[in-house]
Amino acid sequence: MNKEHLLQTDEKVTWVSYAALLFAIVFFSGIFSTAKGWLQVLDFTVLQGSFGTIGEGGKEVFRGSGGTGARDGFLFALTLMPSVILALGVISVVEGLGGLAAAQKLMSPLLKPLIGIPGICGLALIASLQSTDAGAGMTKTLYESGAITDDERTVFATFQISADATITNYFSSGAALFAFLGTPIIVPFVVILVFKIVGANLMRLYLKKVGQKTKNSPAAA
Amino acid sequence: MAQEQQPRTVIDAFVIGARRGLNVALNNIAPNVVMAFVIIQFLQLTGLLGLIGKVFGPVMRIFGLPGEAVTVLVSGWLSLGGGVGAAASLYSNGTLDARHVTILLPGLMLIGAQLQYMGRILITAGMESRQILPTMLVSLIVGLVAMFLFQFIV
Amino acid sequence: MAKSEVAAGSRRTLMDMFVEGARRGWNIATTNMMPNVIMAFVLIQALKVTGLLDIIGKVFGPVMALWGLPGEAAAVLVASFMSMGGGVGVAASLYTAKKLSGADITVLMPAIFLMGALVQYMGRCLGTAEVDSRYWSHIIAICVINALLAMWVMRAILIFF
Amino acid sequence: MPQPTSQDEKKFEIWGVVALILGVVVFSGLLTKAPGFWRAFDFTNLVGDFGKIVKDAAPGFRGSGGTAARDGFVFALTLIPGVMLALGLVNVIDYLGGLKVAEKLITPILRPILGIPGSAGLTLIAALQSSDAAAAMTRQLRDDGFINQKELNVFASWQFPGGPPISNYYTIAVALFPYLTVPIILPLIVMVIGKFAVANVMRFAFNRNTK
Repeated sequence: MNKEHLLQTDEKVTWVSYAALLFAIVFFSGIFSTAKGWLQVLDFTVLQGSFGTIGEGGKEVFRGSGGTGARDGFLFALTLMPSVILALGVISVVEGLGGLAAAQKLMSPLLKPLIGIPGICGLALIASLQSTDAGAGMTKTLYESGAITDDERTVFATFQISADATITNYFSSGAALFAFLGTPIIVPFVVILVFKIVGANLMRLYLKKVGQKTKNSPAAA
Repeated sequence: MAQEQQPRTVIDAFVIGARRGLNVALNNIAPNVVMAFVIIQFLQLTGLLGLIGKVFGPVMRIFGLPGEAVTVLVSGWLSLGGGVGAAASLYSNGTLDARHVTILLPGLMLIGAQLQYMGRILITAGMESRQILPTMLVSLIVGLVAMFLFQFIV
Repeated sequence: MAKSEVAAGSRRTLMDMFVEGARRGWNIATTNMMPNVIMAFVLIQALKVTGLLDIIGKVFGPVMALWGLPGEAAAVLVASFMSMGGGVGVAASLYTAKKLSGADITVLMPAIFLMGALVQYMGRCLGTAEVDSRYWSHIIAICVINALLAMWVMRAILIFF
Repeated sequence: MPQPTSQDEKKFEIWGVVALILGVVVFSGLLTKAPGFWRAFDFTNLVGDFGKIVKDAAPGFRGSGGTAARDGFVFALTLIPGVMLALGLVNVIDYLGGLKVAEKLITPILRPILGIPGSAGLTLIAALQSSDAAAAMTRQLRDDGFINQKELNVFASWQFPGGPPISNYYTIAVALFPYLTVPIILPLIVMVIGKFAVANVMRFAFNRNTK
């Protein structure tokens, strides 16, 4: 990750990117899951489809019911694979069309008020939503290049580590529970993002408080 | 997700092991088993299986096994997965019963994949070349003797 | 890895992008999600057979009741702390065993990720970014607080669904 | 593994002993039918079984009457959970130091039972799990002078029949476990005895003239 790459995105963000971002939000939100007609195609659970049933009474495709241990776990994991493959396939398309770059462009100005870190961290933040290592690596380079202070790095890391690689994890491991959720799948995802921000701000307050303490009693160890 | 090899916690240790298990199961067991099932189907369709049964009947009876069991040992000699696949296939079409499979198992494991392991173990380890053939023969005999004795325990 | 820059030369068609993501999905599903889920199912099988699961249910019953969850939900949070796939697997197997309902799963969902895999990510996130180690314990604590608060929020949201 | 200090080593060893004992119990199949609590420490019970798709059908998705490549493939799929659990558990035992303890136990008795020095203990433990690793280590032992050619011949003839017993048995033979009429450990014991038989025949009958 060379430094220039971090400090500004080389991709120009066009209306296609914003359209892709909007599509991703709609696609995963489940708004159109019960829509009639062609609008349904814009929905994850609709495109995910359903497995066939074996025998008239059979409900759960090849997993059946009453399974236990590693064997049942294996079949359960198998039933998740199509959703994971579809989800990460769609995310890759959205990313390819610049959807995430659009998200980063929208978000950079908000970073200062929301989390107290400079807009420059937008790209690293988006990277951390997809891969723990990419986000952490870029954060290290941001600090070394002087773009953020040590305290800002701590706050940014607190944002990252809570539910790290959010998109990748949520749509791979999380897929296991989509079928049981009582709300559209986007709702828990949004709650996660909100609390990532809350967590970052808790650390921000803590650092400010610790900062005062050392300021008015510098002799303290 | 980065592919980390050094486990940091017990959970990592299990996940890395399970991941290796998935690769082993997909990459070398599945192909062997499918091959074995195809060989058995080929022998069955051509009627050769029945012929083998008759020809090797008396020999295999010494081990308390039907003649067809020899196909398990032959395909096992080529590859362990093949031997196990053949046994499972013959079991599911009724040629072998549970007791037969149990008798076959130790023999299969001892004479299994001799060609493959001759290269991977004997030559790699550096055994003197004139010892290799005797080792293979002795392993074969010990495998058959083990199977012979095992029939009385089962 | 984040592949934000589009390969300059080849014009990657939509199909290429989808297939690439799908392939990544398959790799993540088989090498990461599946082993974790299997471990979780084996864990729950062991807990069920030994009867420990019921004990966990009783012991953590009062604590988890704060969020309107049965005691067994504690097993989900503990498993999540070690690995997200594990937490999700435990939740799924408890659902199959009828110990957790759909609503319970929904309440737990954000928490599983907010305090997920902290054991693993401490090294990969805080370590790699060289965050000041004095604050590591505070950061972990904040993650757990995030998770606990998120459960109350989800419980509230569920009223509307 | 992190380099343990002496105090850690004591703790590491205790965990190793526990892991080794538990490992042997789990893989032995002796507790498959044990009462309640103890049934959890058994490989077959932890593997569990597949669900029933139709009420009275046999569990699992393989059905019956399948043939050739298709049936073989589905049959191979049914093996995967067992193999994943087996190698997962072996790795945990290794991580907790169980294999180190096994090495310490086996080293003193190597001379009598195989005629090779105790220094080959680690290699023998490795040979339980991976034939490639063990073969390479065996050659290294000779090159470093720990064992001579005669001892190498015997040791290699122990490793040869059936390759690595533990990994082969629990990843390949696992397919036949459901059909076994004896505890799953028994065929494995016969296999290991067979290996020692081959090695000792080679040791006395064929190794006279190698220096």
